[in-house]
This record gives sequence, structure tokens and C-alpha cells, in this order.
Amino acid sequence: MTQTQIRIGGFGGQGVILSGIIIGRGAAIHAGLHATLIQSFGPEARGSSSSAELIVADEPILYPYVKDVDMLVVLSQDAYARFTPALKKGGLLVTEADLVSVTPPVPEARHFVVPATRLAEEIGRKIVLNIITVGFFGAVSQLIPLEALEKAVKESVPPGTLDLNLRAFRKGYEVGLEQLAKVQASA
Amino acid sequence: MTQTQIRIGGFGGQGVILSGIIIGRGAAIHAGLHATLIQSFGPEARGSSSSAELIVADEPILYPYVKDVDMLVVLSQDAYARFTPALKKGGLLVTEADLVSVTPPVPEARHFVVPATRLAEEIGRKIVLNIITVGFFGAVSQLIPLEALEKAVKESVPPGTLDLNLRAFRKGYEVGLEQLAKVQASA
Amino acid sequence: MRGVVVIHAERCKGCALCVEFCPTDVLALSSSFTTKGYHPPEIVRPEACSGCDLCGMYCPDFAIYGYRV
Amino acid sequence: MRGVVVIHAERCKGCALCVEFCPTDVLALSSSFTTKGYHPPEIVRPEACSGCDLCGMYCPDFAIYGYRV
Amino acid sequence: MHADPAGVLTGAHFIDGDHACCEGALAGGCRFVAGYPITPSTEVVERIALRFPEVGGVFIQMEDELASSIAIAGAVWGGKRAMTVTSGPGFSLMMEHIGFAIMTETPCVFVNVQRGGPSTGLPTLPAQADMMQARWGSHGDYELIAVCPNSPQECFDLTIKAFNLAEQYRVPVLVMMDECVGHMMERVIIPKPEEIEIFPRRWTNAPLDEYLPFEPGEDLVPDMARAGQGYRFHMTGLTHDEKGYPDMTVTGQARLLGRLIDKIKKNAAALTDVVEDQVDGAEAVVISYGITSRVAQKAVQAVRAKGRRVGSLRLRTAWPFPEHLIRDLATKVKVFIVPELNFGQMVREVERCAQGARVVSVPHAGGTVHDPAIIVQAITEALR
Amino acid sequence: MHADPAGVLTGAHFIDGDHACCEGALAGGCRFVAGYPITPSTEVVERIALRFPEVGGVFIQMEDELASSIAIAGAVWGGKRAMTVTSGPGFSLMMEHIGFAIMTETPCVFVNVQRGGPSTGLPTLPAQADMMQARWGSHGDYELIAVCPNSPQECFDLTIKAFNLAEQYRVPVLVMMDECVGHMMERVIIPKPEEIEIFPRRWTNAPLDEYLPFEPGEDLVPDMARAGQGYRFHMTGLTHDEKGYPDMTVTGQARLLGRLIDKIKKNAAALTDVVEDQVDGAEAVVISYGITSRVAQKAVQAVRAKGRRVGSLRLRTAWPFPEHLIRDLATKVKVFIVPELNFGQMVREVERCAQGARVVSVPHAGGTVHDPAIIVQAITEALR
Amino acid sequence: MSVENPAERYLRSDRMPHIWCPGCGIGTTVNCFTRAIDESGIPMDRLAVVSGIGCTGRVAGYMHVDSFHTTHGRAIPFATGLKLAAPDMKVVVYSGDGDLFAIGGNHFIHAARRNLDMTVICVNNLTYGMTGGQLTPTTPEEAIASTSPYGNFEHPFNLPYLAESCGAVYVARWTTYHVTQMKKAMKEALLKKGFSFVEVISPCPTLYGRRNRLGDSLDEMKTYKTRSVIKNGADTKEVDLGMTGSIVVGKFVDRERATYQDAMEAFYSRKLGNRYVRASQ
Amino acid sequence: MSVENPAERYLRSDRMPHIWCPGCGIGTTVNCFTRAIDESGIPMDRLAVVSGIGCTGRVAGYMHVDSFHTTHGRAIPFATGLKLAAPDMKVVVYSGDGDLFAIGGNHFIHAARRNLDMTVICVNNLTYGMTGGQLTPTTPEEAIASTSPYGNFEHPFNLPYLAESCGAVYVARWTTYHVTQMKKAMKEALLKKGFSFVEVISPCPTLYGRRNRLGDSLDEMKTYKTRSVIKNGADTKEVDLGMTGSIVVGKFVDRERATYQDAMEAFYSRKLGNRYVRASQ
Ligand SMILES: Cc1ncc(C[n+]2csc(CCOP(=O)(O)OP(=O)(O)O)c2C)c(N)n1
Ligand SMILES: Cc1ncc(C[n+]2csc(CCOP(=O)(O)OP(=O)(O)O)c2C)c(N)n1
Ligand code: SF4
Ligand code: SF4
Ligand code: SF4
Ligand code: SF4
Ligand code: SF4
Ligand code: SF4
Ligand SMILES: [Mg+2]
Ligand SMILES: [Mg+2]
Repeated sequence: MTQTQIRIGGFGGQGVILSGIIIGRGAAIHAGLHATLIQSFGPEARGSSSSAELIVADEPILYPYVKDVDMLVVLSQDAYARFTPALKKGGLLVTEADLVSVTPPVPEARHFVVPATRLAEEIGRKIVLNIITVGFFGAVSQLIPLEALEKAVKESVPPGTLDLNLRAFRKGYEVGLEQLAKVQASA
Repeated sequence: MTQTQIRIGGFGGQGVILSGIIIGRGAAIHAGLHATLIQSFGPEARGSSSSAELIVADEPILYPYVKDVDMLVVLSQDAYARFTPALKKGGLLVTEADLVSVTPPVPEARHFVVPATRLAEEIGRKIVLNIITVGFFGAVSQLIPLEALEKAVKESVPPGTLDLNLRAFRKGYEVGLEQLAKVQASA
Repeated sequence: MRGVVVIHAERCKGCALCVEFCPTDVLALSSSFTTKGYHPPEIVRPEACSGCDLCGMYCPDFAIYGYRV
Repeated sequence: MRGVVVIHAERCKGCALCVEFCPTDVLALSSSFTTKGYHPPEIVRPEACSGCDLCGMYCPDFAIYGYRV
Repeated sequence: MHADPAGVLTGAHFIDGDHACCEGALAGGCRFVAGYPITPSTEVVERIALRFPEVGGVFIQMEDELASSIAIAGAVWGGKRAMTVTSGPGFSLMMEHIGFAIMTETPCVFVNVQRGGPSTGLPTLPAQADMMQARWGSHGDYELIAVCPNSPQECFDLTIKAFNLAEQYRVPVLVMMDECVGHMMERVIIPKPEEIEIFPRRWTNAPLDEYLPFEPGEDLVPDMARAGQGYRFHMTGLTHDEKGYPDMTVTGQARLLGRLIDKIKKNAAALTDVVEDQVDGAEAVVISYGITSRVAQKAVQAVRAKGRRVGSLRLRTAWPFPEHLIRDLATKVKVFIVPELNFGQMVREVERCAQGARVVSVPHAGGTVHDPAIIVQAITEALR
Repeated sequence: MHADPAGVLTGAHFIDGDHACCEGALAGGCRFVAGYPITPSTEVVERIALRFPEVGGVFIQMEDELASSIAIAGAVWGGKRAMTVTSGPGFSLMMEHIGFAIMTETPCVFVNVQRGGPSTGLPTLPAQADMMQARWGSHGDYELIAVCPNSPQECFDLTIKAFNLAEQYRVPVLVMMDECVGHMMERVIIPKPEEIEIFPRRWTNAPLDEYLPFEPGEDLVPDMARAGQGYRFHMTGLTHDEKGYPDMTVTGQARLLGRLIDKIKKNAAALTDVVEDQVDGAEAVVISYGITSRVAQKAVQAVRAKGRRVGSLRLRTAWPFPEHLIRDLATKVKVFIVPELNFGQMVREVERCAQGARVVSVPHAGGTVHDPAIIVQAITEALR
Repeated sequence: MSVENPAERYLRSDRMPHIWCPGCGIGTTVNCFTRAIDESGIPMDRLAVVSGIGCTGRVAGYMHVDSFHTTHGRAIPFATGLKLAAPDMKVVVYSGDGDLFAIGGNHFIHAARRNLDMTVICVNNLTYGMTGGQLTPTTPEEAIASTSPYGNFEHPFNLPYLAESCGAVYVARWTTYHVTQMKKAMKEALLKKGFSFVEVISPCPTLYGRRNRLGDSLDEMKTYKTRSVIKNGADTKEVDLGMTGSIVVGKFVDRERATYQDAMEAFYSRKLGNRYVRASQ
Repeated sequence: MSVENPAERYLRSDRMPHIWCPGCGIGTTVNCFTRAIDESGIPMDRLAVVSGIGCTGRVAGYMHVDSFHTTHGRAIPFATGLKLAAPDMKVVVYSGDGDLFAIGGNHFIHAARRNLDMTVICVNNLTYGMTGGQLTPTTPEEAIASTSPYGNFEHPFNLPYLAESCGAVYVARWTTYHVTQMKKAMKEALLKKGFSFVEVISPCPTLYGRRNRLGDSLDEMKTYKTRSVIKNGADTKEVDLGMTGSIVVGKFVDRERATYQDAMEAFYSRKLGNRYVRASQ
């Protein structure tokens, strides 16, 4: 059995959970995989931090929580501090360019930086930051086929915002692919 | 162990329960005996029938309900009908003279008739019918010493009515003794 | 218009409301007993009954009612 | 009478109520961030502060208060 | 009977257990929900509020759980399939009305998404510590049915099942979820309506003046009428006779309670819904339910990998407890291992049936699930 | 400490269990009662209403049982010894606040005069069918104490004991009466005040700024403050730390619940209060409690008269269940016989501890007590 | 020609005699209620009676309609579910003062607020009859009850004021002395759309009457007669009740407001258009 | 010279920061409350704060006095027991609209009826904050909540009217915009003998504000400013709240009536003479 443990963290209002749901949905509904998503929240966390624990696997998932993170996406400094310790050696780390400073660094991670804020501003709606990140993650992780993720995006956003979000998703994917290519080239 | 099972029945408002309590109190507090009293009531019985189950014994009482009645006191026709079937052969039966017609008769009972209504009218307060009955019962049953019963009466009636009630009690006892004497004479 | 009053004595609990509130004093408590020991009403002035059914509405025991004929 | 206003920036969540409801426009939201990422108020017209403590009463986070000296 | 297509969202969904429970209710024919918000169950009624106006259902947010838990009884006697949804503190407030539903044989569904207790406890974190309360929380003697889903898919499936069992046995059925399955998103497959079996209400077809609302059929369950059909029936939470009239006697009590208990107890075998995995020939059997059953399974696999014969028995129906099954197993295995997110609740039932076989409780205070290693260790030690 | 003479009606009385319970409360130092009328428990509060103004107590009839069951918690934190009194349906409504009292370690007493259930059931007739509810009726995990009087005298004695245990362990203590003992009049001896032991509140004597309201002592029980002393403490039904502040973590939960359970569980032996009669060397032991124990004793005597060695074990404390005792006995006797006015509740605990010894349940639907002959028969058959 | 007792067809005659004490006012209210149903023209099969627990709570069990004897205090939420599930039914909650306003108070105020389409009839005998005459939230100050053995020092609710302040659209109070007016009020309430409330002050001779030396039922009825003042349209603020003094009776409130169900249906129709599917029984 | 934050000594500083969202009005009310205590002169050791469950329910946990975080809806009956057991304490119930008026409604009306000597402060944010923004009995018609996703069609309570009709002796309403008036009202309530009630309309920007597109907390505060109309002594019947339209604020009721405890003591003294033993703490 192959199992990938993913953590996505940020602060409330960034749509962190939705990005987890899209990836989960892409995997579980459109890619023939299994996916289990749990959101961590509590009254104390209100409005501050927010995170999703996502497991993607080719077999039914038994233990539902993420313990050793294979892939970590962080959109806030707080999330960076809290979640990097659990990242496995050689794990995938995606950090947002403007919101996260990579200190202390995580030496053995496969690290990508998503300029989600900037891209979102280019697209004109700050709110699509999370969808850009999903696209970017899809590209650099290569965990789930593009089409599966794209279908999931379609099903997960309000109909009126579909175009906007698809643009955001594709942009993120594109930028992700570029970076992946760079890294692979340099490898 | 000697155990006497007593049932006192009548209709609501006659003070049937109080007479049971006085006998029980006399036995348990002033005569060194054990006594257990249970009143039978239920929402369906509201305002109509009323009855007390009293056990007097020289040892602690285990089973609290009255099943085979040694002594039965009935102050209403309804009570007569309901409770005579459980009276043991040779048991003591006290019926009120004006309120109960002894039909069908209970052949093997030691039967006494207490003219409680009439005596109460003589004393001038219909309400003492039950105390008269207690006195009468005390005499014909010879279960509990007179003094014990009298102390119990004193403790059980409102202070303002003490004289009245003591008169009633003694009257009942007196009449009871007379009847007992007659029976014993004729035996 | 005349009325008739009907008494179902076995249900009666002798509260006398019907007697008291009959506007034309048709009823009085009987001196007889029901089997439960209550004094039911009896009709003492049948001709005065208007059938107004006030007795019927007052009766807590559904033991009496009046109607017009 | 003059007043002093005290800001406890680390508690501030940047709601700007103090800024808006200061009657003498003593405050403005700073462009700096707290470690939690909020813009706290800063004192832009200290001399205008009356110490009325309205900012203090408005603040949902006990992050500011004024007093008279 | 099959499900009303209006309520069935056929397809594959990535939703959490709370939402799946809502869809199960809709598919199961539920058309009345009364609820009162409480974490972590609120999402069920939030989705109901969104979905019901489009399927002819009525949702009302009542003033409290007392009201919710009896409003559903009213709705059932008005002809609807009905449920309420809550969590620990609210569940405690519903106890009187679970008893009322039992006494009046009102088919209805109570969902409890278990969180950490006692009292306000850990509102946002999982536990399985209301299992005994589910069985014993109301005063007096009774039997009822409780199911335990271990995934969003089962939240869907078992909610439908709960409605069906409620109707079949005229008993409240409890869906004992927990915060973890309630808030966990997974794939949920909703079948086509015609693939969903519905046990319809046992409507009476007695002539108007011959109907006795509490006269049992052969299976001890009476047929039912609803308000407005002309039966002019009566029902009461008092001990009652076949007519539904109060019968507050010793014999009346023995007859009524005897039947209410027997109709479940005598069907315990039929009601048993367990998933067995390599139980035959096992030295040890792990008994688990709900979210813990998944963690337990992980542990079982780990121990098997070391070559030990460990079986797993998962309770999808917790109540009635599958006593016959455990008693039978007890003669064959050395030891039972019972992990639960509580200080040992269902394990007491296992102990009761173990007749000398060893029983190992693997308790957990809740707030999260067991570390599978703990269960592995418990199994390993038990087998030593 | 001894009882406050003001509350002690020294002497011999011919009163029923409800009245005796009231006198026990008064003697036990109770000075706050919040109640809501319900048959067959109402006489307790009626007598309280009469007696309290003369002894400095405050009685309030609240709007419902929810209110009563938490008003007593408020009064306890205001410094009083407090109780509430109810019966089945009301007891079901108190479940949330039993949990609250457990979580906040509020010493208080709940009296349940058991009547026939479920639901409204048999309001005026006896049952013992809330015994498992007493243990499990609130959500979440916990332990508590429940005592079972079998006579008016014990209603007096065990109510005092309930108050003492509540204070000693800072836990709600349940007085599980039944309609029969509640309404049965017998001689009740009320001793002199100086003969009545009172376990006083565990008042803290910590300096004002050093007090941690939920920091346990050696016996796992924290000392207590009351409102107005200057400690400015906090308490909550949420999972909390020693300060009483919310600590909604997995470790916080494990620590708090572990202690709340251990403070009772570890003292189970000390809390065991049973009356043994010819248990040594017995072939069979009848286990009973409350009113049934008297009927059972009658049956035991009858069987002994036929020359059989039958022991009797009466539980005056039902919870914590005297597990160690039964486990020990189970190795010595052939069979346990457990008559109860329910369909088999405490017998499940006996089964759990029987380890293969035979256990015979003698259930009864309630409404009256067992016919002793039924128990005689059960014993006789069990011994065959 | 002989005519049947007009109450009879509305009663479960097989359950007579009922459990109520001699002279208990509950039976009088039921008698008036049967006539009100009759005059209202509501078919018996469209009428449901829901009671809580108490002496008055037994009313449901004696009415020969679909009838529900629920739990103490919860008749209104049961009726809420029933009404919303079976909107064609006329649902009447018939219960006592303790049931409706002590333990059940919250449901009353919320149902009135929501303007649920139901009639609530409260037999206010100023005490808990069933359990032996304890204090209720309507017991007048000074009155003796088994839990206020020295007399009551709690201020009681003014029920019509409470009902009005929460939104009831019809509010009336009568005593059992006022049988014709009571009948009329019950009929009006039955025919009113929305939350209607009829309070009937009623004797409990066995407990309240006896403890407070009010004589028997007849004596109490005579007191009602002398103490009552009819003030239709009175300001409900002013209709407090004491042990003595006047008992203000009359129809106090009769106003229009969309019912819960109507508001719901109108609202969803407006918001969802034809995506909205009305509930059907 | 440096002065401490006047709120600080009334707060459990070791628990800061609190859990409330940015701009949440609850903190503003607490800030005003600390100043009201200060001005009232009530010693901190004589003050107890009791809360139910909810975002507002967390207030008790932040107040540096004897403080009790009870169960949902039951703060008032807890406070009742506390007050009767410790009559020297000033007991304040501080809780949310859902807690006090949905599940807790019955206790509110009964405590007001009894005129228990306590102050009830309701932070009315028109929603259940803690559980994610559901409908409450005060949610205005049309407003969106998570359980009224298409908007609310239930008529909400008018809290001051309800409080007055049940017998509260002091009733005031302000919004979080009216900090000085709120503080004054809280102070008056603290010093009032009997059942005093202060309603504070307060923003929940995270849930209610967001769902109803009211902007952030500041926007909502500005709305309060424009919508509010101060009418001291207004007839509480007229102070209903809608989504739009005016918010009538002010002190509505200030009257005298014997408290439960005073009535009890006077009553027993009268009836029992020196057989009566007053409760002592
Ligand atoms: C939960 C619960 N609490 C208490 C009771 C006991 N109880 C039964 S009826 C009743 C009071 C009835 O008073 P009321 O509603 O005024 O009716 P009445 O008997 O006066 O007509 C009470 C307290 C109960 N059945 N259930
Ligand atoms: C018995 C019970 N039911 C439900 C809940 C869940 N619950 C917690 S807070 C809350 C509502 C709080 O709303 P409100 O009182 O308005 O406070 P706010 O959060 O808005 O300040 C609910 C329903 C609970 N804790 N207990
Ligand atoms: S019907 Fe009217 S007139 Fe006739 S007896 Fe009855 S009350 Fe009197
Ligand atoms: S009103 Fe009815 S019960 Fe009363 S006396 Fe008349 S007939 Fe009898
Ligand atoms: S104290 Fe008054 S004047 Fe000074 S900053 Fe605060 S609000 Fe402005
Ligand atoms: S009011 Fe308080 S939280 Fe808001 S900006 Fe000002 S200091 Fe910060
Ligand atoms: S106790 Fe009172 S209310 Fe109940 S039936 Fe008797 S008189 Fe009527
Ligand atoms: S959810 Fe609303 S009420 Fe709760 S803290 Fe946030 S803003 Fe305040
Ligand atoms: Mg009443
Ligand atoms: Mg709120």
C-alpha cells in the first residue's frame, strides 16, 4: 500500500480547508484513489490557525490522522513553525512566497515556493490564493492527475466563480510545473 | 416470630391511613414491637378508596405488603367487598355499623361491629370516626397495650384536638372491651 | 320553547354545580345515594327547564345535560 | 486636562474600533504587523488625547486604554 | 419499498460523516428533523436546513434538545419519518424522550456525534464514551437499537438502516457516531434510489373501529396509525394496554415491558450486524466499533504480519449487544482485546459474556484515536 | 465533626422513607434543597419546605429538574451542603448536571425514589430500574457513588452517609430509594447530634494567591473554596487544568478524567458497604439491594430452613460495584442469585465478575416486590 | 325523542368515570370544550389533543380524537412536530398550569413567538394537582401549598401578559364559572389561525381549595362569580391575580400575524421559487 | 506616572489573549463591564460571574472574580443557588442570546418572575457564535444563519418586553457602540436590588456579520450608530428589532419590587416569628 500524508496549514479565511478538500476530492472521486481529510479546529483556534490533514492512498485508509507528513503546504508563518517538525526527511514542502519566511530552514525537504499571493493579485482576486496553491501543489506533487484535480475544482467552487477559479488553478499548476522542471533539470 | 397482618380500608377523607399510622406508631414506638405500614394509593384512586397495610411483629419485618390478612377493619362497603376475600380463616373483622352491610357474610371471622359513626355523632364531631375505630380495634384485637396506643394517639393528632380525640379513643376502646367481653362470655 | 334535562346519576359525584347554576331552579340534590355514595341531582321543576344545557356545561362529570325540544 | 493613551500591541487584533471612535482622532492603524499579523493602532496626535478612555472601552481585546493626567 | 428519488443524491461524493448522515436520512425517507445546534453534530442539521425545502421536508430548530427530542415524536405520529441530532450534553437532555419513544413505540432516529465528556468536556474532539448511556441513559427498563458507523460511507448507510430498523421494530434507533467520523471527509457512494431498500411504516389497515394501536402482531410489533386517519387513537407514556389506555397494574407493566423488551431481545440475532475478519481459528479476537475499529484493524494487520492468528470483530450494531456471538466465540478464543475511546464501556459486555475467557480492555480518554502501537502492544501482551 | 443539633430530631419516629430521607439530609448538614415535585419523591421536599425555615435552610421549588439539579451546584459553591430529590422522569432530566457535578467536583446529593418506568410508566408503584442509569446516564466517562437503602431507617442513615461521601470525594452521591421504601412507614431512630459523624467540607486553607482549585491532594481530591472568600477561583465543565482553566487537550483530558475516575475506583474497597449473612461456606449467594433485599432475605431464610447453605449479600453501596468482593466470592460459590425489581441490571455486574460461576437473574417488571416464593424457587433450582 | 349527551361523542365513554375528584373544574372545562368543538364545525378526525402530565394532562386520554399524553411540560413541542408534520390537523394542547408554565414555560414562549398554529388551553387551578398540591408559577401570593406550607411568597406569572408579550394572537381568560364565555373563547381559539391561548381559572377543591379553606367546588365557583370582572380588551399588564381581589376575565388579545407555517411557505416560495417543495402529509 | 489598564485587575491576565475573533463585540462589553464594576464600588471578592456556554459564555473564564462556567442555558439556575446560598455576593449572569433565551428561556422568565437579586447581561449578537452561527430566538427576520440558509422566517423575541412582562425591575438595551451608556447601565444594574437585565446588541463579524454581508466589526458599529435611537422609558412593546430599521436603545424599566430573598425573609418572619432562622453563609 502506498499512502501519502499531507498537511495543509494557514490561517482562518485563507481557504486552507477548501484546498485540502479539492485535493481529496480529486483523489477520491476522480482519480480512483482513497482519501481521508480531517480538519483540525477548536474553539481556541477560532479565526487564527486552520489546517487540514489529508491522506491519499491506493487502499482504504484506516488510521485517519496525519502523523508523519509526506507533503506539507504552509500558507502562514505560524503553520510553518507548527508543522515543519513533523515533515518526513525528503518530504515535499510548499511555502507561500510572501507569507512564509523559511526560518528555520528544513534542510532535507524538497522545497517549493508558491507565489500565490502575487499570482492572486495578478488574477485580481486575493481570494483565489488557495486555488492557485492547489494547482501548484498538483504540479509539484504529481500525486493526482491534472484532470482529476480540475474536476474537483469545478465541483468545489461556487458556480459564479468557476472561470476565475479555473484560471487560478491552471496558473498555479503552470507555475508549479515550471518549478518542478527547473528542479528536475538541476537534479 | 409472630406476625400480624392488618388491613384497614375505607374511602378517602375518613382518616383510614391515620388510624393505621396510630396503630403502627403504638406498636413500633411504644410497645417495643416492629411495625411496617404501607398505604395503597394511585392516581386512579383519587378521592375514592383508601387503605393501609400494616404488619405488626415481634421481629423485623421483611416482606412489607399484607397478603393474608389477620385483622381487617373496613369503614366502607367498597372496602368490605375488596378486602374480605383475603381475610384468613378465623381472622378478626371489624366493620363499621352504619357504613358497611355485612353481605356476603364472612363465616369464619371473629366479627365485631363498631358503631363509629354513631359514637362520633354522640361526641359531636364526625371526623373522630377513625380514632374511635382505633380505640375499638385496640380493645378487640388486644394486639397492643392500651397505653401504647394512647401515646400514639397523642402524638398523631393536632394539639388543639387532643382532648376530643382522646375522648373518642377511650370511648372506642370502652365499647370494644364491652363487645369483647360479651363474645368471650358467649364463648 | 321547552327543554329536557337528562341525568346520568351513576356518573354524578354530587358537586351540586348543576343545581346551583341552573337558571330556572329545575334541580335539587336528591337525598338518595349513588352506589359510590354521592347525592345526585333530581329534577324538581321539570316544567321550568329551558334546555339551556348550562347544567351540562357545568357538570364536571358528564352526568347531566339539557336540550331544547 | 490632558490624557495619555497606552497601547498593548501584542494583544491587538486590528479591528480599528479605537481609531474610529477616538473623539479627537489621536490614533491611526499602523502599517506594521503584530506577530499575529494584525495592524495595531499607533498614536498619531498624542497631544490631542483627553484620556477619555473611550478607546479603552471600545477595544474588544483589552489592548488599549486612556487615562487623564 | 425503495427510496424516494427526491431525497437521493446518487453519485460519488467527498463529504464528511455529518453530511453523509444527512444524506442517509434523506435517502432513508426522513422528512422531519428537529434539532438544536451542538458541536460536532451541527453540520448534519445545517445541511438538512439547506436540503429539506427542496424535498418536501420540514426542519425546525427548536429551543432546546428537550423540545427537539419530542417534536420528532409528534412528527412521527403526524406521519413522517423523523430524526434529531445532537452530541453529549444534548444527548443527556434527550434521555427522557428516548424513554418516551420506547414506551409509545414511536419509530424515530437519534443521532449522537460523540465528543469528549463528561459535561462540556472536549467539544471539538472525539470520544466513544456515550455507549453505555445509549443503552441505559433513560429511567426504567428497555431495549433499543444502536448502530456505530466507522466512516462517512457508513454514516450514510447506517442512517438509512437506522430509519428502517426504527420502522420495523417501532423503537428509537441511535446512530452513535463520533467527532472523528463526523468531521472526516471521504468518498461516499450514494446508490440509485431503486437500490436503496426502505422498510415502510407498518401502517395499519384495520377497519376504523377495530384498530387497537398497541396490539402486537406476531413479531410483537403493533401496526401504526397516524393522526387524521379517523382512528382516534390514544397513546401515553404511562403503562398502557392494547388500546393505549393507562393500565397501571403489576400485570399490565409485566405484559407491556415484557413485550417491549422481547421484541428486540428475541430478534437480537437478526439485529446483529458485525464484520468478522479471520475470527475462525483465531487465538485472540479484537472487538471494536466506530472509528476505533479502523485503528484496531491497522493494529491487527500489524500483529498478523508477525504471524499471530488474530481475528477482528467489528460491531456495526452495538445494541442489542451480540451476546450469543461473543458467548460462542468465548469458548474458542483465548482472549478478547477491546479498544475503545472511553475508560472501558462495551468491554464490560464482553466481560459479561466471556465466561472465563480473558478480556483485555484498551481504554483511551479520548480527544483523538488510539495510537495503533498501543493496540498492537495490548494484543501482543495478551497473546504472550 | 458532629451534626449541627439544630437539624437533628433525636428520638424514635414512625415515619416513611421519604420523611426519613429529609431528616437524614437535615442531620447530614444539608441547608439547601432545590426540587421539583414528582411522585413518589415529593414528600421529601414537602417536609423540607416545612422544616427548613426553622433550621436556617433554604428550599426553593424550581421551575423544573434541570434548574433544580444545577441550582444545588450553585449553592454548594456558595458554601452549602445541598441536595435535590426526584424520581425517574426527573432523574432523566438531571443527567447533564450529574455530569457537570462530576466534572466540577461539586459535592452534592441526588435522591431518586425509583418508580416504574420507562417514561411516565407507573408513577405510584415501586421499581429498581434506574440502577444502570445511575451509573451511566450522563454522557462521557465517570465514576460516582450510589447507595441503596432498604428501610426508612436506612433512608435516614444513608442520606447522612451520602452527604459525607459527597464531601469526602467531591462527587455527586446518589441515594437510590424506591417507592416502596419511600412510602413505607417504620420506626426510625434518630440519634443524638453528637452521635452523628459529619465529614466536613474540605475547605482549603491555602493562602489567597496560592490556591489551585483543582489541584488534588494525596487522595486525589482537591480542597475547596467557596464564593466570596477572595480566592477568585474559576470552574468549568470543560476539560480543565489544576487552575480550573480550560485545557482542551488530549493530555489534559487523560489527566483530569483519569483522576476523577481513580479517586473513586481506587477507593472502591473503602466505599464497599455490604451486609453479609452466612456467606462463608455458602453454596449459593443471593445478591440484592434496596427493598428487594428484604424479600430476598425472607426467601433465603426459607431455603436455609430446608437445610441448604445459602448466603446473602446485600449492597448498601451499589456504585462503585464491589467488584473485588464478587470476584473473590465467585471462586468460592457455585451460583449467584440476583433478584431485582427490573429486567436484570445489577446482575450484569455480577455476571461480569463471575468468571464462570453461574449467575441467575430473578427479574421483576416492578409495580410491587417479588413474591418471596419466586426467589425461593430460583434459589432451589439454582442449587439443584 | 331522546338526545345524546352532547359531550358524549367527543369522549372515550369506555373510560368513564374519569379520575378527577368530585367538583374538580377540569371536567367542566372539558364539557365546554366538547361544545366548542361542536360549534366550531371542525371534524373530529381533523382534531388532535395533546396533553402533558398532570390531572389536566389526563384530558387527552378522555377525548375521543387522536390524542396524545406526552411527557411533563412537553406537550407543546410534541404538538409542534405533530402540526408541522400534519398541517391539516387542528392541534390543541390541553394541560395544566404547572405543566405549561413551570417545566414547560420555555416551549410556551417559543411557540407563541413562532406563532405556531395551535390552541393552548390551560386549566389553571393554581396548583400541581396530580402530585398533591404543590406551588406552581401561578399560585397567588400567600396561598398555602404543600411546598409552601407557610404560604407562598413568590410572585406568580400573569399568563395573559406573558402570552401577549411573546406573540400569541389570541388570548382570553375565563373561570369555570363562565361556561358560556369559556365555550365561546375555546371556539374562537379553535378557529383562530396562529397561536391562541385560553386560560381557565379552575377549582381544585381537593388540594388547593382544602388547604386554603376555600370550601368545596361550589363555594369556589361562587367566589369566582363575585370576584370576576369582565374586561374584554383589557391591557394584559393589568390582569394579575391574587388570593383575593378581582379576577379580570375576558378576551384580551385578538390580532393577526403570519403563522410559522405560512411564513415558512411564503418565505421559501419567495426565495426558492419552484425549487421549493411543500411538505405534504 | 504610569497607570494600569483599568480592565486588567478584573481580568485573568494569564488567560489573555482571549478566544474571541478580531472585532468581536463581546470584548467591548467586558471592557465596559470592568469599568462598571469599578464605578459601582462593589468589592471584587463580593462579585461572582456565572456564564453558560457560548462565545459569551467564556466571559466567566476571563473575569478575575469567583467565576463559574456552567452548562448551556443553565447559568441562571446555577446563579440562583449561588445567590441563595451566599446572599452577600453580587451575582452576575453573563451570557449569550442563545444560551439565555433559547435553551435557557424558562429560567430567565422564572428568575425575573421571582425577582431574584441578580444582574443578567446578555450579549445579543443575534446568533449562536460558538457553534458556528445558527439561528437564535433573537435573529431578525430575513437574516441568514447556518440553519436558516435561505434567511430567517421566525419572529424573534423582543427581549426587553419579555423581561418586563415577567417582572424584571431594571431593563436596558444598548449596543456595543454605546460604550458609556452601556457602562452606566451595567453599573445601575449592579447596584439595583432585584432582577436587572441589560441587553447589549453586539457584532459577531465572523459569522453573523459575514453571512449577512454587514462588513467587518467596524462597519457594523457604524450601522449601530446610525440605526440606534435612544428612547429612555420607551414602552418595551415597541422596541422590536429587525434586520434594518431603528434599534431602540435606552433604559426602559426601573421599578421597585421585593426580591425573592427579601420576600422570603419578611414572609417567614411574619409567619414564624422567632422560630424562623435566617440562612447564613
Ligand atoms: C419530568 C417530570 N417531572 C415531574 C413530574 C411530576 N408531575 C406530574 S404532574 C405534575 C404537575 C402537574 O401540575 P399541573 O400541570 O398544574 O396539572 P394539574 O394536575 O394541576 O392539572 C408534576 C410535577 C413528571 N411527571 N415528570
Ligand atoms: C445542552 C447543550 N446544547 C447545545 C450546546 C452547544 N452550544 C454551545 S454554545 C451554543 C450557542 C451559544 O449561543 P449564544 O448563547 O448566543 O452565545 P454566543 O456564542 O453567540 O456568544 C450552543 C448551542 C451545548 N454546549 N450544550
Ligand atoms: S338545561 Fe338549563 S334549565 Fe334545564 S336543568 Fe339544565 S341548566 Fe336548568
Ligand atoms: S354537576 Fe354533575 S356531578 Fe355535579 S351534582 Fe350535578 S350532575 Fe352531579
Ligand atoms: S483616551 Fe480618548 S482621546 Fe485618548 S486615544 Fe483614547 S479615545 Fe482618544
Ligand atoms: S480597538 Fe483594540 S483590538 Fe481594535 S485596533 Fe484598537 S487596540 Fe487593536
Ligand atoms: S387533585 Fe385537584 S385538580 Fe386533580 S382531580 Fe382532584 S380536584 Fe382536580
Ligand atoms: S464567532 Fe462571533 S461571537 Fe464568537 S468570538 Fe467570533 S465574532 Fe465573537
Ligand atoms: Mg394545576
Ligand atoms: Mg449569541
